Amino acid sequence: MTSDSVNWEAVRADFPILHQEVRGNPLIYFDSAASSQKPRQVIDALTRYYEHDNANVHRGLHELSSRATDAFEAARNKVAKFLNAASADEIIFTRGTTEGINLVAQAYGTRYVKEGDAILLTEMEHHSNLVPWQLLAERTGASLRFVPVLEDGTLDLSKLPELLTPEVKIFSFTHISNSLGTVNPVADLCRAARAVGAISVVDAAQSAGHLPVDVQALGCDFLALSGHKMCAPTGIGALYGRAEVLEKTPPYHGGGEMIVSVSLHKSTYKEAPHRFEAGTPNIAGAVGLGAAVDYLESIGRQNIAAHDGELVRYAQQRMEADVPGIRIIGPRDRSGLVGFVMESAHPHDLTTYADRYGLALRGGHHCNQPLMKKFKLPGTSRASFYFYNTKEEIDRMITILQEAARFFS
Amino acid sequence: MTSDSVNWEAVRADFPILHQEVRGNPLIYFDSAASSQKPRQVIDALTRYYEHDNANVHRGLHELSSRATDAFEAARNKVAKFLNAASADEIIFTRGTTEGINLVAQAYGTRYVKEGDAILLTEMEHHSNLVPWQLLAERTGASLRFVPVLEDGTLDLSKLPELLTPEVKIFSFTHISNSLGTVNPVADLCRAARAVGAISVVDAAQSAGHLPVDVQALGCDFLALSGHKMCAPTGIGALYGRAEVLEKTPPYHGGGEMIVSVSLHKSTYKEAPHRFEAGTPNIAGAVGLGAAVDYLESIGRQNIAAHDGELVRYAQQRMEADVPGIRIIGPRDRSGLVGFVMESAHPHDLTTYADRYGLALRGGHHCNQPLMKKFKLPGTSRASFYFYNTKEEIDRMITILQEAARFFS
Amino acid sequence: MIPNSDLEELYQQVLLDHSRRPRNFGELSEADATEAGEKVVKVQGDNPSCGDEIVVSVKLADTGLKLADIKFTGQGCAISQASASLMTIKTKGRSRAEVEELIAAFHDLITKQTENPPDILGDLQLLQGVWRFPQRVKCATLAWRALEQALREGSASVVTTEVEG
Amino acid sequence: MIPNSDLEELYQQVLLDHSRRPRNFGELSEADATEAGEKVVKVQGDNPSCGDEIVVSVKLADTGLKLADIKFTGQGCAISQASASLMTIKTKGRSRAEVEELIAAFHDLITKQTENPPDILGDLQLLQGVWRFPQRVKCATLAWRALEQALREGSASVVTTEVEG
Ligand SMILES: Cc1ncc(COP(=O)(O)O)c(C=O)c1O
Ligand SMILES: Cc1ncc(COP(=O)(O)O)c(C=O)c1O
Repeated sequence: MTSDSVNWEAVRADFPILHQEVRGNPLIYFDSAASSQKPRQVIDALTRYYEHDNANVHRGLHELSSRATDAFEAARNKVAKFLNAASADEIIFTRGTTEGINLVAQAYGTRYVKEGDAILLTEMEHHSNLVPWQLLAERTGASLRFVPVLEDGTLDLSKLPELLTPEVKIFSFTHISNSLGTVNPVADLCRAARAVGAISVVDAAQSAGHLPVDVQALGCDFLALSGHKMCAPTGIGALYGRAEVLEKTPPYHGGGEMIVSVSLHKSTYKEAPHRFEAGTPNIAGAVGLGAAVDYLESIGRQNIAAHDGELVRYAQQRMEADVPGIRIIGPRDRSGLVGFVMESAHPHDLTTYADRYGLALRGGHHCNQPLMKKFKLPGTSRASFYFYNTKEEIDRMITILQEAARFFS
Repeated sequence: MTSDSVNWEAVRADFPILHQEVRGNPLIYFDSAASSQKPRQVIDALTRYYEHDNANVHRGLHELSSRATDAFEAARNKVAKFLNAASADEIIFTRGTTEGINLVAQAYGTRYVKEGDAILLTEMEHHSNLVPWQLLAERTGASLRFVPVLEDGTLDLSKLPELLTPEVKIFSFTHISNSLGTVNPVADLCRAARAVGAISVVDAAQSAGHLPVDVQALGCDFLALSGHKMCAPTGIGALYGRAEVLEKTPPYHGGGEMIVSVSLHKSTYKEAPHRFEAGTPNIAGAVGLGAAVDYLESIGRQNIAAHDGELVRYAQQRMEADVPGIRIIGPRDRSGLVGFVMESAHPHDLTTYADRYGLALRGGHHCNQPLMKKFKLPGTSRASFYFYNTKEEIDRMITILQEAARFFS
Repeated sequence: MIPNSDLEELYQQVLLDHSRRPRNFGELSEADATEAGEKVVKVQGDNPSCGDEIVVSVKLADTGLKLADIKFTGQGCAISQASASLMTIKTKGRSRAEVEELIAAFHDLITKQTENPPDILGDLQLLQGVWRFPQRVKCATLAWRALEQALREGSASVVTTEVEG
Repeated sequence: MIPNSDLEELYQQVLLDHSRRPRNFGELSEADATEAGEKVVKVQGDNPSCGDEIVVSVKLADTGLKLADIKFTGQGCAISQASASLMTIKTKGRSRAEVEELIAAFHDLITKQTENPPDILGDLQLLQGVWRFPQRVKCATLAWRALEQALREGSASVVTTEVEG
């Protein structure tokens, strides 16, 4: 696949933040896996909403409230189509991936996981897909199991049969590893979960904005994503839940908007998704997420994936060929990020060094402490790319890494 | 108190949304108790953040990440000062009041409330300060008690001694009723709670943006507010928790940012507030809340309260004098909102009618179903004011209400 | 103030009259099903966003093929009350097939602009003005959704279920 | 690329040398407290945002008034390792009061621009460049916070506590 049909320069021009200098050097933002930048189209959608349509949703009968409600529910529809959900009622707005996973653990997990049951995860999970399950295991007396990660950064699927047994009630795993770049075989894992009667939960934080994600094709029961990693505002995300599973999931938070009727001692709750959206939601955030989805669709996720792929292959090849003492961590076949260690420099020192030249890298454990321990690494440096990045930026990164290798050795 | 020192016309000019026509009539936005409008200063803060400083917080060592972290923590400081908290560590960012109360119910409540204990509420609580406690009571086997509301819309404090007994572990109540406008004697109620060893939780959704709120003077243990009701963006709020109480409160959500160290089976958690902020927070939302706080402080909350008060008294007087068949619900001494019923028209019909003339009222149960039942009302109509509203708008409302009374009778 | 023609179309005097003095107001009970093949079904409809509540009771005859009697109780806005009142008048005594046709025609009437509404609607055309007020469609359909549910449940005897408007 | 003077001030060769070959690297154990009035205290310091870990062991003598011995182990960036190494050199054998003075002077040194650093700092001035890198202050203070905690706990015998950097 090539991404030649897109005018990438024009796309890059949509991002005001990228056109600045940091300490006298042009900003090179290679930290999109932590949070992506926002195109003018998304920022404008927020401004437009606040300047014309802002009001509370659902409960109002006046014009602004209708407009706000329509915009909010239109955003839900956009997200549903973006993920190919069977219905917009399967989309719950959340703060982000972390809240989505906690919602599943609290609402679904507390009801359906019992002592003696098991929750299956993998060794490459982000803390956000690990700690909520530790808390659930503590509360319920269930145990945690982990699919091991092989030396090359992929999952050891040979262990799946002995781990994914009928005691497993929930199998939760990441689509793309945020430190290794590994792309997991989600559809296979969901199928395996279903075969033993477990539900599957997919952490799509790193994938939703980077490649086509089709929840029906993947066959997952839940899928959580963060808006801020896919060009949308901070504070908004979505949780997809298959209708059949959502139907039997008890409420999460209590409050306004999620009830049918309330008396002092008892309430009845609405259907999904409203049952899971107590209180005033992040209305403008949802509108911004809708605008981000439109924007990503206008470029095409196939094109984005192809462009990310070109960048990461180029970076990998140049780093290995031209920077002494670098070791790349993770599989050769990876999503648009590359984690590495430099022999002479600790990741933090390297990040500090790069920053002085305007290059934004991330260094540390990337919320993957257990994985770092397993690989006996104090952390890694990570360069993560998105469609607004360029090969010229990678060339400049290579120069900076070369100088750093000299500086620290 | 007078609010003459403020140029209210200039203040009103800060709100772009107010200067529009709805169906050929000038918009009159009297629904600020549901959600307030946003001044240009707050909208600009969002744009500036996304165009210059956006990145993920806390984990990054590069320039944008530092700027984002600084802006985020500066916002926390502003909120702390706004509420006169003893320390910024007592401020937890949430999505809003509903999430704040659910956080207390889940994290604190689940640990400290047991079978046989009681949770004390009042009959005037918003569903957001009722349903979370119903869910907690269900989970723990605790019981719910309610301070009754008198005919005049105030709390029946004579019943407090028999209700607030040592079985009560949590006393949660609203500062200002969103349908009656009642302002409760928060400091007295907090003192009474402490006297029996209960913690106090204040729902400040309707008060935080309207009058000075000093958590130390009030003596509360928790206080929850919503940004969107006080000129800030949607999707952001704050929960104040007294240091001593937060310290012993277990985590809420699990995920990134809230841990000290993680291994596959066990994690240790950070101190407050970070222990309660798992995952990427609503960074821009917090920055916007900081800008809103600055904005409100620049006007002065004393001035805002005085201005709200003038408007509500004027509205009340004109409604009673000039509109036939109107009954006002709630105490004479009220915050800046007025709930009422019109003999000839159901609240929804009245709201629909008003909307055709550009007047945004709210009609319905206002998430206060039990209270409406108690008052044998099918709901009320509500006009809620904020500092950007004017007496001229109230005059126009009176004309519309007069015409409506004629139309429906 | 300039009169607003949308409002005048929505709130016609006849409609306001139905809302003030609703017809067929009341409940049926199991005792009303006296003949073989008759059943009484009750359904409660709630509109959680505004608090409107309605209970529709129907007596089905001919093992569900005929709507022999219908009553409603409840409270709510003029639109929901008038809609329920008119619904009982127009559906009482009709065959199930006719009722289903009415339901569909009524739904079209209040959700889109209709040049020539089908004759079967009769007085229900009083509610035509609703289509310009999308937020009020839920009010107009509340009783109808309860009726639909009642038809679906025609097989059980006296049941009380809730639908959400 | 143009050399960056801030970086060069931060990462002086001597400092990088300390980070690569830290002095006083190791742990003390209870057995090292042989005399009356001696205690060994160990404190683990973590920097959760970056994963740096350090364990500082001190032997206090004279019922806590003197820091008789000090060692550290751990892993982390050049700044945290060099800071810990230099800290052990400068504090070993000093009185508690002197150590406290050092702690305060060091903290000032790395958090604000200092024209004439106090003489007591000696080689610790190698870390002066940190003040231009506010995000790295936590790295430079990690070992020091563990030391402070150790002094506070001088009253217990061998304790291991954690501080968060
Ligand atoms: C794989 C993965 N899962 C979960 C998260 C958490 O996402 P958020 O912080 O937006 O809730 C992240 C991002 O940090 C991630 O990379
Ligand atoms: C008194 C009161 N409490 C709680 C809430 C809930 O606030 P939010 O919807 O912002 O979470 C509201 C607002 O609707 C309110 O008026």
